[in-house]
Amino acid sequence: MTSEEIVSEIKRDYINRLAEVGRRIDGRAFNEYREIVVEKGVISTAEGSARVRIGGTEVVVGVKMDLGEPFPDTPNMGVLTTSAELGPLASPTFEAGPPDEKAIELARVTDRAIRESGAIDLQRLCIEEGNKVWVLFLDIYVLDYDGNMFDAAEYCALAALLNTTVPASRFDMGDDFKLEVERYPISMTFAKIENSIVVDPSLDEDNIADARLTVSIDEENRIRAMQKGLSGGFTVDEVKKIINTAMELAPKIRKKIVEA
Amino acid sequence: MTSEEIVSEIKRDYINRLAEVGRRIDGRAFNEYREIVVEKGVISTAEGSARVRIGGTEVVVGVKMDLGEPFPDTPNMGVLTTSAELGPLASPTFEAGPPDEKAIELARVTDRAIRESGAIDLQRLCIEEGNKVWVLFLDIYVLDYDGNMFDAAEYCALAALLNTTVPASRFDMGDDFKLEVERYPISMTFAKIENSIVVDPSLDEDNIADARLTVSIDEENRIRAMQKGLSGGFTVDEVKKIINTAMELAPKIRKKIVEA
Amino acid sequence: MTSEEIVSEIKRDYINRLAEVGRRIDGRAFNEYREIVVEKGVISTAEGSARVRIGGTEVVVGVKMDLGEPFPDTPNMGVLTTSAELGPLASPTFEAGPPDEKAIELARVTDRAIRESGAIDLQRLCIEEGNKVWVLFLDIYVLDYDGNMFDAAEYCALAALLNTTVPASRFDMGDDFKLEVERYPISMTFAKIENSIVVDPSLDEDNIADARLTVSIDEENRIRAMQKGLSGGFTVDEVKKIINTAMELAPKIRKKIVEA
Amino acid sequence: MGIKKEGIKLINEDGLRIDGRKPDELRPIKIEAGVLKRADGSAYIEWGKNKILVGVYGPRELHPRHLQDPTKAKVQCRYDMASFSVIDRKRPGPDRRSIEISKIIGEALENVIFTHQFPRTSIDIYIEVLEANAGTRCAGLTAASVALADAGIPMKDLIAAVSVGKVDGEIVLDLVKEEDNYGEADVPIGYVPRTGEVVLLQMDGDLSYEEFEKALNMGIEACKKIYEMQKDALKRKYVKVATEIVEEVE
Amino acid sequence: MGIKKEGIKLINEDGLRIDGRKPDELRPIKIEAGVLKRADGSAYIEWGKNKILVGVYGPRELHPRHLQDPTKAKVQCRYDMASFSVIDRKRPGPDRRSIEISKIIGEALENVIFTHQFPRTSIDIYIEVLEANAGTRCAGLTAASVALADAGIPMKDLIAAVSVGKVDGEIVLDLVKEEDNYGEADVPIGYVPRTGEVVLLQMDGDLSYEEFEKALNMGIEACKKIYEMQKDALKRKYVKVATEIVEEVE
Amino acid sequence: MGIKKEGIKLINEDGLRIDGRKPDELRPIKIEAGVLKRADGSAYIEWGKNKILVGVYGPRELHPRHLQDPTKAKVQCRYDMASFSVIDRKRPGPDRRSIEISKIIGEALENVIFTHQFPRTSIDIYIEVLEANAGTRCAGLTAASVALADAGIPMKDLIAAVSVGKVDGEIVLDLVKEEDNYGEADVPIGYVPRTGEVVLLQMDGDLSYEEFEKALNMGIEACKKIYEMQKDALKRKYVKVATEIVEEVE
Repeated sequence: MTSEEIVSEIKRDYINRLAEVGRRIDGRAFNEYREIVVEKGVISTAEGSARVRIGGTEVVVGVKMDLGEPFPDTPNMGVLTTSAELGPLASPTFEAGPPDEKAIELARVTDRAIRESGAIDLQRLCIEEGNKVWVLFLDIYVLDYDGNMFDAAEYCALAALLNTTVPASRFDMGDDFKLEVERYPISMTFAKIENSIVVDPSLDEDNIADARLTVSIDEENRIRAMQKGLSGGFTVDEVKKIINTAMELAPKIRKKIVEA
Repeated sequence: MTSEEIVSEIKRDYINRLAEVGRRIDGRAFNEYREIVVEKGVISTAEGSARVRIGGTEVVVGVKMDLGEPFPDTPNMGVLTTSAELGPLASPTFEAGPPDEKAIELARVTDRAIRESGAIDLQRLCIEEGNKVWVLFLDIYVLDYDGNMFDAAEYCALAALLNTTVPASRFDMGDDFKLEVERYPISMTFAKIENSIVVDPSLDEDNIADARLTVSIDEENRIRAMQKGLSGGFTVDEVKKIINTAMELAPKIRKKIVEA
Repeated sequence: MTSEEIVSEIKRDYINRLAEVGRRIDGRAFNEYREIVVEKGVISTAEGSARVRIGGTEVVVGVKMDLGEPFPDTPNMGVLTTSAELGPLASPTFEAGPPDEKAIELARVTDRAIRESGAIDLQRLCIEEGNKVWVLFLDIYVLDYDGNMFDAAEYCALAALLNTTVPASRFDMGDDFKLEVERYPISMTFAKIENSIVVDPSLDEDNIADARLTVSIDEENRIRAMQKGLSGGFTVDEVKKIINTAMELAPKIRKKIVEA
Repeated sequence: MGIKKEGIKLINEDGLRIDGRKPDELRPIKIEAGVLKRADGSAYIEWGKNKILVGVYGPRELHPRHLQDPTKAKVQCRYDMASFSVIDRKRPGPDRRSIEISKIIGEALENVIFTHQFPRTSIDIYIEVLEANAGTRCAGLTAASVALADAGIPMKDLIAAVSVGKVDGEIVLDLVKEEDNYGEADVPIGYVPRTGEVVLLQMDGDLSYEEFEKALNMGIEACKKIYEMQKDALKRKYVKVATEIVEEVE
Repeated sequence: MGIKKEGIKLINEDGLRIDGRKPDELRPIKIEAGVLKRADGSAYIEWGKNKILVGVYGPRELHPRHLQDPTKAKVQCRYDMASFSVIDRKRPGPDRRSIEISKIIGEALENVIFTHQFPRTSIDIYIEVLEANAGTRCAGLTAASVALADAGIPMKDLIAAVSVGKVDGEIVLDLVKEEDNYGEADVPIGYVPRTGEVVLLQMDGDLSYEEFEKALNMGIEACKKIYEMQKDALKRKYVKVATEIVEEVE
Repeated sequence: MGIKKEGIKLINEDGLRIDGRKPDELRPIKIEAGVLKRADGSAYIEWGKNKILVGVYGPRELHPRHLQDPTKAKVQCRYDMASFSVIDRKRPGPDRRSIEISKIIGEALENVIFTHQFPRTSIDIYIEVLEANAGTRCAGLTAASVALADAGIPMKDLIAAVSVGKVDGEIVLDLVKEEDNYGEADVPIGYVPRTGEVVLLQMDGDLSYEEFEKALNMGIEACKKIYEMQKDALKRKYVKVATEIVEEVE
């Protein structure tokens, strides 16, 4: 065993013993988020942007738009493209290079929360059916990884969209206009550590979690996306309890993001 | 020496001693193929498809077609594109990843047997000279590798082409029509192991072969393609003997593939 | 320490001791180039080509031209694209594969010397504003690396351009015509080894150099490009002295390249 | 979930779906174990029009060495779609979708494998989709479990998987392609019958809490049926092997 | 250097530049040290409209092992521009320009790091440009020096860097984007105040010897001012840390 | 083999080919050994309009170590065409054609190298085609043999190689580009004179048994001539080296 593994083993024991008595390593309640800080409009070269911090985790999202062609099977819809970069400055375990499976999962999970909730009405981004549409690039940069990057990325993506102005004049397509955001999906991530389930896992909790479940809830309390991760499993009751907790937590977080 | 190398060494000796007395490790004659099983039309999403087994080697080929532009130097010809994937499930020595030199050689040797024999009249795949042609993708997937994948791939490619319907209606180009196959090239692969030459090498034979020669013969007994592999050499007499044997074996194999 | 490192250490000491008494390992003066051999028109498939040797370093540059679209921000200018291949035959330390940071730096430094000096008037390579322009590929192949590839590449690029005929007739664009070269930038590379500075570093000098400075001077004695490399630093006086030396050396080298 | 097209009716007045199934009815499923010669374990599944082949290798030494885990085997999964498995040809090789699916299937399978028995090794699962018609990740996971068992790799149970969805406002089992394209939600579920745990769970679309609950229950009930088919496939394989041995001995 | 467009005047009759600065005036610069939680050292710089974040890791063991240098640490730098940092979206990942810049910044930083104290390790500097407006390589190098110091890596000095250029025939300090696009020369300079050495130097455009000399001097004078800002940033960081410690103790 | 264009006549009424050669006549061939300073061995060949440079390194330690063969040297060949070696510019770097050619040339060369004398090493052959006009794989293999000998690598013989083809219905030696494009068959042959073995053999097109036999014989006869040129090139090199040594001693 390396010293790192021993520390991890000790930490795991400690976190588990705390959990048995209903406590978390940083003193939070099981259903309590760390402080969430949202800042919009941080990048002036972007069509829309935001910076979100959840505890020590920091994400920046920039929206860029360009003209392009629609996909053949959706000729009357704009194109939404989501990417995620796990910057090597964000964690000693992130490596420079093309997006790996972790970055791809983050991009796709964030994309689904936005896309499947209908946050953006892609039909409004169609300019000329079958020929010309707006392409919206939603690029997520994780800059500091201190646990729970799924939620930070999703809040930041939503905030950046809320901040986006379609740069029509730059492309000789008339006046610029605000991008309309139709739905406000909020993702909430839960980690299962032995027999306890915590929301917004910190880095230590993320590192030792057995299972992870991310649930996205819209403003009508409907489920819009879910993603289970890691090798652990959830019982049916655990899944239901998680969804109920998510439905309780979503409104307050949504308010913070919308009003930032 | 690793235990694997020792086994290989012992096997080599054993195969060589058998060869001296005119026998092969699996009891076949030197010019005898393992059982060949051909099944056409196995994939309904493909324009044409086939599955071929030679002994334990299994290959699936699917044909897909699309509209595209011709190459500038052949403005009145369709485009044939052949690829091969050595699936990592097919052998413990195949690795996931982009095609390596073995896969590329397999694709190119199969492509030449089909192309150089004129099996497909590419001019018939021209729709509008210089502008619009059919692109035919011939994709070879090796699923189980038990020796002699060159022949399995070529038979499977030919069988898939024989099974192909050009999907004209899907592209608003009129009625679907059968792809015409003009020539029936049959590839036969020979392995030289010390001083004996065997056709259709099994996995053990492939592994210890000194040299390999693949010969493609068409239905008029003309040579259409050849490919020598591995570091061993052939004498001129050996090359001639191989071609003669190939010419003897081809008709029976061709019949099996055409009539499947 | 490996034996290689020990040799390198000994060589370094030797070169430094020589430098203290004003000498270089191959007997040259500090401001003396090795023999420069320039040959133009060596590749008949290229629009223009040259081979340059500086001592044992050998570079071939070929110019290829094609029709293409201009960049959106320079609609009335042709496109110049420079690449460099450090062939693995050129040095035991060069590896096969896509251009690494050394090859990219070589290509970009050569490109800047040519481009920033206005050696080619890219506006003359415009055929139809915003639509159709000549694309000029300047491809540098380093074939033998014996020190100072920056200068060899730049001389060879300039010589190849001086040898270039625009292949208009091949593209049905009228008669072929000579590419006009408007400026004759000459790059000169200096290496700092401990406290001495030498021009045209040999391989041994390149290997132990602390810092490198390449300066490009045009025929009106104006500075057109510079690139400092390696981790060592130059004092302001050293930089000035290098530029002065470069200005002295440039005319003779330019003559050799232009008249070859 | 795609865009609902006007006028497309996915459930008819008799409550039947476009392929004639009832809402909680599975497509026909055929599983065969031990179909490949070279792989340590293998399985072939036909699930509706899906055709999927799985080969398993391992436990085997993991290269390069610095990726080895000294405490357990590394479960590596590669889900791949053949270029001709879909109507619009797919470029060979992994895309973002297949990389994500490989990751979540691999994580699910790690749940049931006794990885700690094989430190420093890898267990490699290769899923090749030869023909696709919605539900390939669940079919692939189902077949992969059988292939792992066929390879003799110690497992605490098999995983059965199925997708549940919402179509024309109704919760239905095991979506076919048109339902996936024009439906309102899709919930792939991977379930371990012996522990009652959900080990694969994704969802996209639009579901109320009650709808989700119904979907989850419907999926788990179906997984129990699929589980029986998986065990049957393994039994048939062992009977076949045993018969062959007996025949050889005789 | 781009093509000078007719009619674009970059310096007005009062001798002021398009953003109102005098020829030898820097844009506003804000440097903050220790802004990231995970990195061993970090810095954030706002320089005009440039916004750049730098994280440093190391000295740490270098993998794979055969890349280790038994005599010193390997200084590895990665300069990256975020896709949204420029008006025309940049594809994520390295291009040829960023690979060259990474190389020359890394070489410059190696000058000031006591690499021989840490054989077989790597010191990794990650520069992320969040918003760009000319001069990012100099701003990045300036911030990277602060981040290295913040990481506690032994250095002989900080590097201060700035670009000097020629615009409308005049030598001016610290080009803004329009000046970079339509100016006549650009000279990025990295300077080590303690040794008086130039460790980063590039140039493109058209300069006489006298113009270059003036540019070099102007750049070095500016570097001395930037150096003070770098030291201030580090001081503020240590005061802040010290205050926190005191507060914790109380 | 390309498509025969109507009206193109590749052999005239006198039985001569478009470049004036007789059917069994080689193009002019010039081989020079020892042309590179850094490579352990090298050769340059001009064969008609083909211009090819070969550099050889090795035997040298093979990295990474797990690729080493404990019983013999690994022969690694890289055949590369310069971007400007053909009329339509080729993207730099390997394509599928050059990967296949690299493989078969490397396999052929392995035949003649005493690889078992150098376990755990690699012998690297780099073939750079500077100008191409049909027959580059044979010219490259011919030159590579000389470069290996120049490197002092123990070999049982040189390999001589040439292409034979069919043009306007006739078997002809050493195809030029137009013959390759519009001819009816192409048979590249690599031959080891001392053992009489064919170590490289490919064919595409349309040949009867008798035609193939004729082509093979014609190719082998030509290889014997090329073999003499190879030996000459090596002799010239050693005479030159010897002369230089003598001169140095004097």
